Amino acid sequence: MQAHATVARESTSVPTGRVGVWWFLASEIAIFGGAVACYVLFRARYPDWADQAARTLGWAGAFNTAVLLTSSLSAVLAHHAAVRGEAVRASHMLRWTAVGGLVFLAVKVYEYAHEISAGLVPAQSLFWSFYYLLTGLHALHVTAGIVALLAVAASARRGHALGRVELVALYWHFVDVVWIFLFPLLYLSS
Amino acid sequence: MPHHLPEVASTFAPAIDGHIALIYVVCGVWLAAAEIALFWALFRYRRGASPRAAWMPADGARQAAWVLVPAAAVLGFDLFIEWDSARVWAHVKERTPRGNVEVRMTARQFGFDFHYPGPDGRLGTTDDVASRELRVPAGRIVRLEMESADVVHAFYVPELRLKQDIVPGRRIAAWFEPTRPGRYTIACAELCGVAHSLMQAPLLVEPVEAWRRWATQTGAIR
Amino acid sequence: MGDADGGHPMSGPAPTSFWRRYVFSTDHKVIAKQYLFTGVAMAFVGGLLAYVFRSQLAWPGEPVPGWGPVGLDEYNALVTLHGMIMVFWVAMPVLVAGFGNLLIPLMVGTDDMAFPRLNMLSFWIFFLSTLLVVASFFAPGGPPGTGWTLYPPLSTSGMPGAWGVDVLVLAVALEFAAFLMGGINFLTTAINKRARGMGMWDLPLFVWEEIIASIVFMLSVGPLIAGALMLLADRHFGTGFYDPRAGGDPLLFQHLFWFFGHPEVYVLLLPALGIVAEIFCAGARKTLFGYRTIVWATIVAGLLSFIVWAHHQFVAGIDPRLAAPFSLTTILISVPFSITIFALIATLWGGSIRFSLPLAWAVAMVAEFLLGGVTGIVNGSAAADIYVHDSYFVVAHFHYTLVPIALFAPLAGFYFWFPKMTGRMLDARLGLLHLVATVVFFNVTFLPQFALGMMGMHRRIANPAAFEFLREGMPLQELSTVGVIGLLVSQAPFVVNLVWSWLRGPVAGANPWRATTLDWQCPSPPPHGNFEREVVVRRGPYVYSPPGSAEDFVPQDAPDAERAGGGAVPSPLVQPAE
Amino acid sequence: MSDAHPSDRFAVLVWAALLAALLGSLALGAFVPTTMVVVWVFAVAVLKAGLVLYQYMHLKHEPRWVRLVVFGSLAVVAALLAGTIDDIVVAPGRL
Repeated sequence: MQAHATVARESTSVPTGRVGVWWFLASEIAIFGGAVACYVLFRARYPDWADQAARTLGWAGAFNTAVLLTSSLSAVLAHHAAVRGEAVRASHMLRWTAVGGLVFLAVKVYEYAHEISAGLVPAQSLFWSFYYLLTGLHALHVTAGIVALLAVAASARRGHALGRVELVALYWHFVDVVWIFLFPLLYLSS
Repeated sequence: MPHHLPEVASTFAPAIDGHIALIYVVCGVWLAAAEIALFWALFRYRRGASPRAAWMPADGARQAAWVLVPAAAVLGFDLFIEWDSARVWAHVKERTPRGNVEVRMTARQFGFDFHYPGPDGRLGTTDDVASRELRVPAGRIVRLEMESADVVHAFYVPELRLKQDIVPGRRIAAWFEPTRPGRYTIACAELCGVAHSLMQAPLLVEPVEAWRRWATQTGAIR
Repeated sequence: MGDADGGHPMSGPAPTSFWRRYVFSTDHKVIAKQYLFTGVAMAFVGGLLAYVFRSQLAWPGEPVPGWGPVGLDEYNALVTLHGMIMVFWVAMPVLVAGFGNLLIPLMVGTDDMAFPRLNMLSFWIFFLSTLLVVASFFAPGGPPGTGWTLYPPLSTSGMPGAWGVDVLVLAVALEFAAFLMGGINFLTTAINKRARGMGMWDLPLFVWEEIIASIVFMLSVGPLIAGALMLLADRHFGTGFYDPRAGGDPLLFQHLFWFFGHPEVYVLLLPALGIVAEIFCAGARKTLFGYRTIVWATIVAGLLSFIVWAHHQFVAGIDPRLAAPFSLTTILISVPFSITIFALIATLWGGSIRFSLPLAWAVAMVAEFLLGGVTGIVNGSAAADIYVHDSYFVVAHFHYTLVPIALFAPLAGFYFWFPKMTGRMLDARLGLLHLVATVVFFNVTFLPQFALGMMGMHRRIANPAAFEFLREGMPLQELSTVGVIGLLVSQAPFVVNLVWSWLRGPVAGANPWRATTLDWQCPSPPPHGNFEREVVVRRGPYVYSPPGSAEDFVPQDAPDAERAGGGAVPSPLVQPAE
Repeated sequence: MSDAHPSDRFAVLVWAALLAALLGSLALGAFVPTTMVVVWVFAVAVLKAGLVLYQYMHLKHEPRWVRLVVFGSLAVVAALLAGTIDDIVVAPGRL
């Protein structure tokens, strides 16, 4: 017996997809917030970590921040295109955002290689344990973001589910905001 | 009123027992009141005696007061308990007076090692006397400085009403003043591995003269 | 922005294949049953573990019938997994996911959860975590023996089983992921898929409790997920987050664990209170007393629950000066919950109470939970905690709170909503036998543990007789063990009743308890898509016995004209402005 | 809804402001990290995060309860920090 399908209702002014993403970002804030809080506590306990932080590649961190900020811009342009119904442009912009993510990961891989070859592995000291924990967890989120961006770009190209462009853009901005705090915490405090 | 409590063997044990008794009284009254209200409502307003339920419209201030007033009373009693608790806690935990007897203890997986200051009267020197048993005088303040060699352990003696976990990487102090000579058991109250169930050490409380004779004879103190 | 793709298309045509209907189903009712049965099955596993280690406690060294001798490391593992399974694989799935999935869409008058596929994914990730936690029994190097609290350095040293801790931490991490997805679904559905005319203040209290529980869980679990990653890193990558020699601090994990641990027990308490509230109103035929007062008290309690955690650590090595603030917030949080309990009792006051099994179970829950609540004050007060910390008084306290929460409340909910789930009534005689036996053996099991706690028995010891000050407590140990065995055996009438009634129980109509909330305004069992017509809500959730009305209840979505004697029913709550 | 979305040009302006802030924090990074400098660096970071949140994520146009969700989860993390500072930073009795 097929029940009469009640109309898709939205009780608040915020579309259902976006309500879900905001709650998802809230739980992510709690996870990253918890990890960053532990790092900040230990930075306060061991002021001498500043000279260990000096061994991070400051220019790489700065460049990566610029890359993520730029890819946030392309994410917004993708969202604006989706709002205007320009499916192809939205999909195109999402791909540029994903490219930004890949550049970010490439720079990260270079950084890790440089640091590991210099013996700065997670077990080297507690600062480096936190460095790999925070940047590693962030890099995982960037990777997941790239996959999501490409998936939504593919479906957006056919004009399907343009609403998802905004949702994946929201997630990408969150990943950018996390890096905005990780950069000064890990790199600049030298 | 608290039941099954072991005998009292330290100066602050009565304070802790008294505080527990205070909570039993206050909470006992509230528990009885709530249980009676619950079961009396069930009986008094059963369908037979009350064919139609009362109509209580939207919860205005008056209706809320029925619940907020008792809750305010609960808050009042809670704050009173909290005040008494803070007083006892400060006495037992927030200060560790200089002890007539200073002993350093290292807890490790599955045993307690005690170190007396030794003839030079100072802890941490080469002449410290080690012992597997904590032997202390009655009527004197004993100050313990505790460390752990591996995982989290705990120093716990029921008759002293004293419990203190020991976290590796920290030196944690505790004090007690035993009142009754006798043999007691120190147990580890924090799960510390396979043989946690067997981890214990003897605590011997002796009259002062007997203890001093033993201590000077073994060179445990100056 | 086009609404076509913004709003989710209504649940499509009903699935036909066996796999789509019962196994990989996106229907919230099927997912609810999957969670409930996994939870009930794990409850028997957890219960059998308790039988084994309680037998060891009562008769130390004797081989336990059905298990054999219990070694020291085995004992630690049994206790660890009993704790883990009962909290994460029984209480959470049954209370939060089982009843949440079953009732939220029905109570808000919609067809399904906001993200059906995410809902299905959350169950199967949870199912994987269930397999993993059972697998941790047989992990190389033995099952984990660190206590469900997994305190480092014990949990980060190789001692207690090489892989046991890792498999367990992975299982818990997957379980957290499943409940994060579930939480997002619950929140989005309750916020955005309410029926037309249903304001937030027209939600049944159960939905409010699930919303607040989901938020508290979601925000408190974050730091522990980071903590678990650090724990795994310490075990495998030689990092020193919790190793004092490397500059880390074991207390960090304790803080992260209990920052999650205490809100977690409120995440379990809130749905239980929601179930009791629904049953009290239907049983007493009376409007819930102080609906908004309870909702605000629960919100305040949810906020307070984030700043009470260190009462688990008064004597665990934290700075003694920290005890005062946390002891104060712990004692303060008893106030909002006493408001809720008083309001529930006040709901019965002035009612017209019909005896029924759900009501009997709900009353048993409140009566027993009260004892659990007041003994919480003993643990919450720092001074008393010096003696009772890590003692069996604490064990008795949290069983007097968690068993009413995770056994009595779900059983009350089960007897209440079984007719809605299956269209059949459960047998009252078997139900009463099950109720009396369970309540009696519950008290026989845990009252002696209060005494053992006061006597000084400390936790997680396999052989109490090895301690001179516990020898005279051995008869109490045996009494408690007899209680556990009785508790397990007294579940038999329930299982019989469950199976027999599902197949041949008397047919229950759409609304056997004559309740007002929307979950009772659709057929039993609800079809795929729940409601046959569009639901329009016209009044608050608990319009029972309004003056001048022949019927003693008016459903939330009943049209105004339908009431005998005409005239709009005076809604006890705000008439939703639409 | 579509009028609430600023034009692409405005988004580029915000992007430029973000890059400028980044250069600002780099410049600050060159100084000896006194507490003032650290405070300034984090002020810039908060400014950048604010720009992305309010402009790019349209938090400005969202109803109040969405802002409550975001800042509520930050408050929870702050509660964790406040409760553990004494034990982890000061860590009395630390060897």
